Amino acid sequence: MMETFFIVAVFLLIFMIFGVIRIILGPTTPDRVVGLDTINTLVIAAMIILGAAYNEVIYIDVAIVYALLSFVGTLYIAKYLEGGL
Amino acid sequence: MRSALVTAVMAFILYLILTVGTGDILFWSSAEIVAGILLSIVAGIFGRKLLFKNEDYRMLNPKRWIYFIAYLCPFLVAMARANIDVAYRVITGRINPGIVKISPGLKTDLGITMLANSITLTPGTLSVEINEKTNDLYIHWINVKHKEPNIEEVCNGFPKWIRRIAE
Amino acid sequence: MIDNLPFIACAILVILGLYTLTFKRNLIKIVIGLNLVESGVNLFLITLGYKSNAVAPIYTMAAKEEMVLPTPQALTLTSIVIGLATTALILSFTILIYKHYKTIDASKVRRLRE
Amino acid sequence: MIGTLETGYGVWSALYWLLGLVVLFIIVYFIYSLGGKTVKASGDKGKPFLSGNEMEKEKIHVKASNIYWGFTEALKSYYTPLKGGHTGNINDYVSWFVVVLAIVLILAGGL
Amino acid sequence: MTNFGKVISVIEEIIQILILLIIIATAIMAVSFKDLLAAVISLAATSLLLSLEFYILQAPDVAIAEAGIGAALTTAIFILAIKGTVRREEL
Amino acid sequence: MINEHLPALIIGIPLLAAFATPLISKINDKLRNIFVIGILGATLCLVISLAFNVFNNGIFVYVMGAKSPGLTLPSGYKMPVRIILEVDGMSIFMAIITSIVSLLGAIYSWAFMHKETGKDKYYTLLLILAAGMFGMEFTGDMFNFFVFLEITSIAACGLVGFRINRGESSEAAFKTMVMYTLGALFVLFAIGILYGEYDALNIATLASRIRYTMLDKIALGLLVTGLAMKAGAVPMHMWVPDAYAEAPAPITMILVANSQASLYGLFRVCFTLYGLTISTYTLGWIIIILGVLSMFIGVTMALIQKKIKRLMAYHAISQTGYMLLGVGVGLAVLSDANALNTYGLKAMEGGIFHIMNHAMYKGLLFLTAGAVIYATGKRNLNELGGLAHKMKFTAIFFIIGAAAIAGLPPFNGFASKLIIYESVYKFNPMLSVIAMLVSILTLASFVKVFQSAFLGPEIIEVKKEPKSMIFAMLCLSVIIIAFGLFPDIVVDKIVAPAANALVNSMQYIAAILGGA
Amino acid sequence: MRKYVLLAALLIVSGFMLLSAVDMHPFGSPDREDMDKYFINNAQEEVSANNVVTSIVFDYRGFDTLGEATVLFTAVVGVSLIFRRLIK
Amino acid sequence: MMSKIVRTITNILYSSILIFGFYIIMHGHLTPGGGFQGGAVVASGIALVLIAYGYDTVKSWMKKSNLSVLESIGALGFIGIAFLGIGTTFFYNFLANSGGLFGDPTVIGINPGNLDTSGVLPLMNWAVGLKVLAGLGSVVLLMAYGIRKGDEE
Amino acid sequence: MMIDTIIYIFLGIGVFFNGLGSFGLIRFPDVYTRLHAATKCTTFGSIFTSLGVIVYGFYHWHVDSASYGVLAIHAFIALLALVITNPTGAHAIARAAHRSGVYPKRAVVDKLREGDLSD
Repeated sequence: MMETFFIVAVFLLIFMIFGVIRIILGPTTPDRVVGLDTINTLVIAAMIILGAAYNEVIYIDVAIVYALLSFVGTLYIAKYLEGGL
Repeated sequence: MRSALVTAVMAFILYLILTVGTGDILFWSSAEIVAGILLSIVAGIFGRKLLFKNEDYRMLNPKRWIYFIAYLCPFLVAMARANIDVAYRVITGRINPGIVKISPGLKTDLGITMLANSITLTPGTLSVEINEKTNDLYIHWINVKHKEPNIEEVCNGFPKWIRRIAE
Repeated sequence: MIDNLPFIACAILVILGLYTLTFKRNLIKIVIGLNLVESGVNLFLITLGYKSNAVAPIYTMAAKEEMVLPTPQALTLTSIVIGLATTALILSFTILIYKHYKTIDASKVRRLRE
Repeated sequence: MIGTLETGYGVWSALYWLLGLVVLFIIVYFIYSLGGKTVKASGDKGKPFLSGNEMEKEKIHVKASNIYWGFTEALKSYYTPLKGGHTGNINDYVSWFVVVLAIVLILAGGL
Repeated sequence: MTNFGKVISVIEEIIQILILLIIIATAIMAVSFKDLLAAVISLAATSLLLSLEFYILQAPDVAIAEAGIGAALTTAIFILAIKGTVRREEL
Repeated sequence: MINEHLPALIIGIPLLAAFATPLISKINDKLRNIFVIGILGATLCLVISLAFNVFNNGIFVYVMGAKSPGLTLPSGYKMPVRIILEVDGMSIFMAIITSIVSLLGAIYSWAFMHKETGKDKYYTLLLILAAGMFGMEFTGDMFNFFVFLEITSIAACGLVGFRINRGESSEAAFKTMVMYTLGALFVLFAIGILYGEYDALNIATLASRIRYTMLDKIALGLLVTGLAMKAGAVPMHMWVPDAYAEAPAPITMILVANSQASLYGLFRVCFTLYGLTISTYTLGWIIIILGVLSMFIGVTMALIQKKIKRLMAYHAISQTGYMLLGVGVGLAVLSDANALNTYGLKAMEGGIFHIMNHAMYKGLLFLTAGAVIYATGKRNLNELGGLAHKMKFTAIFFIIGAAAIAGLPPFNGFASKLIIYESVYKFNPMLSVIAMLVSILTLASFVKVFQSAFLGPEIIEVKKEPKSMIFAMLCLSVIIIAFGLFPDIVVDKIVAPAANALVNSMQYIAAILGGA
Repeated sequence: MRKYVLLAALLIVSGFMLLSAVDMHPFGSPDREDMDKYFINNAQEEVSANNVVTSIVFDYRGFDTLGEATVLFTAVVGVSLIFRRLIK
Repeated sequence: MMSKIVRTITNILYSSILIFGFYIIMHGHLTPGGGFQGGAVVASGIALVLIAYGYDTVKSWMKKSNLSVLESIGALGFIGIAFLGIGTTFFYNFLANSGGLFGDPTVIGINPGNLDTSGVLPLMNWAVGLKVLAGLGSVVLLMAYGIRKGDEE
Repeated sequence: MMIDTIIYIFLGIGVFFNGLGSFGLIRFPDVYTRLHAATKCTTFGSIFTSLGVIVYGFYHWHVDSASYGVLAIHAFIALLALVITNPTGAHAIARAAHRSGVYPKRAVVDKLREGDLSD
């Protein structure tokens, strides 16, 4: 079971590279934010998976914090792009 | 005052879920419960201006929550269909995008938010903008069939469900 | 060689930060460079304390007995908060500089010289 | 003895020095008092003279940048690169730090 | 059993290498972008992955701190500063 | 009872007061000023009583959070695990300087900052700066040292940028902040290397374990460069004139003490941490070269300055060179017992004595410059003139300070410079000649300041200087004259123990590890 | 000219940094761990906390944490100093 | 002021973030987290409300001066607890294993842990948490204020 | 073993959709279509990977010890937070993109540009 979780995590990390490529290429800034958002989601998924892989309950708290707070950063960038603030 | 209390109760429930399995009073230890009550009162006082800003307590009705759980079933089915649809489009690259406008006719903030998020998560649609006064949604649709679509086409009958849940 | 890859990554982060500090003229870029140096140092500290096949030094529901070294984690915690404090202060100064000079180019922000 | 500082070569005592200074001052005052007391610095004698013209107050005062003008002029080849080094650019500040760091690392590493 | 543990450690090493590569890539991007907003986005990605690296190095305390401070607050402060100044690097 | 806790109280009370100051400011401004001055005065008393304790009983060790304040190593462990404050002669010497300077700075600020807004924050930062310097000087733990380094950095930069209506002020604060943070980060990197190798953070434990591998050399290089930068050694000095010139005058005085606290850190690293295991000849020469460069370039740059405080800031760099030179000579001959006894120790005494003298007269000079700026509102020397007509006291204090910094007898600068000249001459005559030349150039540049600012006809309007400012300057002048007249007492009672504490690093280690 | 000298210096510094990285103990197996062993073994007994990191942060090295809190306090005071009003 | 959807989600998330941050602070001695982390989480919640509702609305809800008072109180609490230990030493953990508040001894070994242990650690966690949440929250508020000031003048 | 198969299936679906989303991020032509891929597919995939963990936790709660139950509950809360925040973030980005002047490419119709939205 454990190695399955690890392999899934490796896959998620490989998918993160796509997000990074989008940040590099992204012609406009919103494209880059989309890339960041994707990486965020994948990191949260990876954290949950790795928490199960290590059999450590308390690690999942990190994923919760991340899920709640990565939103804040995205919102700030979005607000800047809107021209408000 | 009332909003603070309701917020505190909801915060307390969340706290209990977070600390499950710490003791033997059901699932919780006594210290945990005391701390939870104190903390949720504080959270209620500081969060009272947001969660029930309009003194709108209709979500406290348990019937609406049962509806909400029932709503999850068609929602998940639609979501799965959406993902298969998007998968198809990712692989073939066949898209026909555009931004259309719908008027779901929902009154409450929660209702329109729920609808917008549901739309974002389902068939090839993404809520881009909202008209603050009339609650009209502008939706980016990955496969535009009509330029003036009716609501059913875009949102799979979600508004009916949401009207029952949130209004 | 591959064993020490995390250490090498820390060194690369520090060097990248130094490069930014020396060659980039934008003040906010300079702050970004400082942040990179700080990230490198933090990663270095955490990497120092890692032991393979060990768990975090928390006894609550740990799965194994072996634990990684806890001191670097405490130090890094301190270091992260210090980094945030410096970043906040330095960015405030940048805003103020822009208000007075109408530019944040380091080669133009130099009324003080000689 | 209080006030005596041993420096390795010899000793230094500020009190003795002060005593000497006082004695010297008394001698100087004595010589000064021997002179005539009739000359007073009032009237036109006290004013700076420049071709008989009255001068503005600001002109009398020697500006700070004019003092040691000759010195800086003579050492121009020293001062020009030194002034050029102090650019006020933050990149240069960090660059000097990096250069010194490199030199010190080489020196300390080869220790 | 030993074989099993070996597989896991190899996979862990692969994870490490991937994360470190992405960290360095995003850091290089943060340095090289002319658009400061893009640089800040890259910096946010760097600190995000740094947090995951801390997580894998068995430091959940630090990972939470880095998540809360690095991802949310530092980005917010940088964005506020860019709003207070200018967005392009050359100006 | 209270005697046992002195080091912790000296750091803790200013911090407690700093946290309370924003609350007290809400009540009354005057009350807050009295509170701050009272706290700093109480700290001075505590420092003096601790000084008596240290000079009589030797090294004072205080363990944070242990079951008893004295030294308790965990049973079976020959190493400390908690944070230890370790106060020896050098630490207490620096603490005396810090407490005097910060008390006088607070007194001077009463009138000087009267018209400004944001005074509550100003006093808070001042107290934190003082507490941070005490922490740097007392701590016996590397990471703790880094934390206090950062505290002083941030507080100092906040104060440098105090005048937010001047763009130059923000610019100076930004530059200073970048340099400070960078230096501190490299110090942290070095601490990380040391920790990774020896799994200890206590200075004494590390010193007893260092084997001098390649990693140790790298750590040494990083530490020396980072701390020398913060002390303001040429060619990493460029932030110094910016920061010193733009900060309010009392803060500049405290910033001088802050730079000297980093200098203390540099000496602590060189002597205690690495002094046991290596021949320090090369290290000593590195520091000597830094010192000579600082002396010469500082003074020649000062000669051509037009702003009064910038000129004095360059002199501060130049005087830092003397300290580096004196102590560097001691470091270079540390392993050679014969040379150490004949002139090395004497050179170190000169350098260390110069630290104290420098803090006093440079503080006095900055305060007079502050008084000039307060009275006229002008910073440029070209616009000043004839101030001596109205500001008689300031003029007298300026003469005292200028004579002291130029090394004219019988002021204190002469005493320390004399020791440095004579002992350095035995080490290398060339260095001594350079030092004397620098002294002459210093006198020349202060003659320029005095002539252009104080002499000549009255050409600008001048305000009278308030009493609290005069009082602070008077205290410093009295100290300068007293030190100049009785240098032997100071050298024997305070300076010699400090120099001995630096040289005898075995003693420092034995206080923690017991015998070793 | 400036650029090349600077690049050379950066290269030297990076060389030493990489040297320190390579010279450091192998990743995942620290050389000595006596101080940390003490913390791991005794934290539960002495401080009675399950989280060893927290017991280090607040008990064994509490003074560092005080310093850190001071740093944050200082930064906040500094920021509020910068954005204060100049006229009362 | 962002769109209605974001604001509604902010309403829902804010109290969750608040109680979650409190949970992290409260369980600092048992699970990963503590004063700094929890404070940072709550401060992020304040930043979220700031971005969703705009500076003016937030300013009418909470005053900066209140936050600075809170910060001072947190810092004073922390150093006060440190001073309370001065009967033995500065920073002495005088409550641990004493049987009073938070004074239960913990079970040695791997166990879920009891909230009522570890002496002054929870109190210090709370002091630091208050300090950090007030400090970081006021940093964000102050910077939002600082970039606006240019527009008014 | 039945439960293991279910977990494998869940994880497989999750990885597939995550990969698809990331791939779509590269493949699609403009911001809005990329957002379709990024939010929908990755959220869906993450739901399934997390569901795998939740099923794993609940199963072992039944079999082994109570701590696995806590794992499942916390994973569920993380999942909930993810599901709430992700579409909102997507909406914010899309709105910001449209307001900052990035319009959909190859669009058949753009009611928002034509419309008279006064805000």
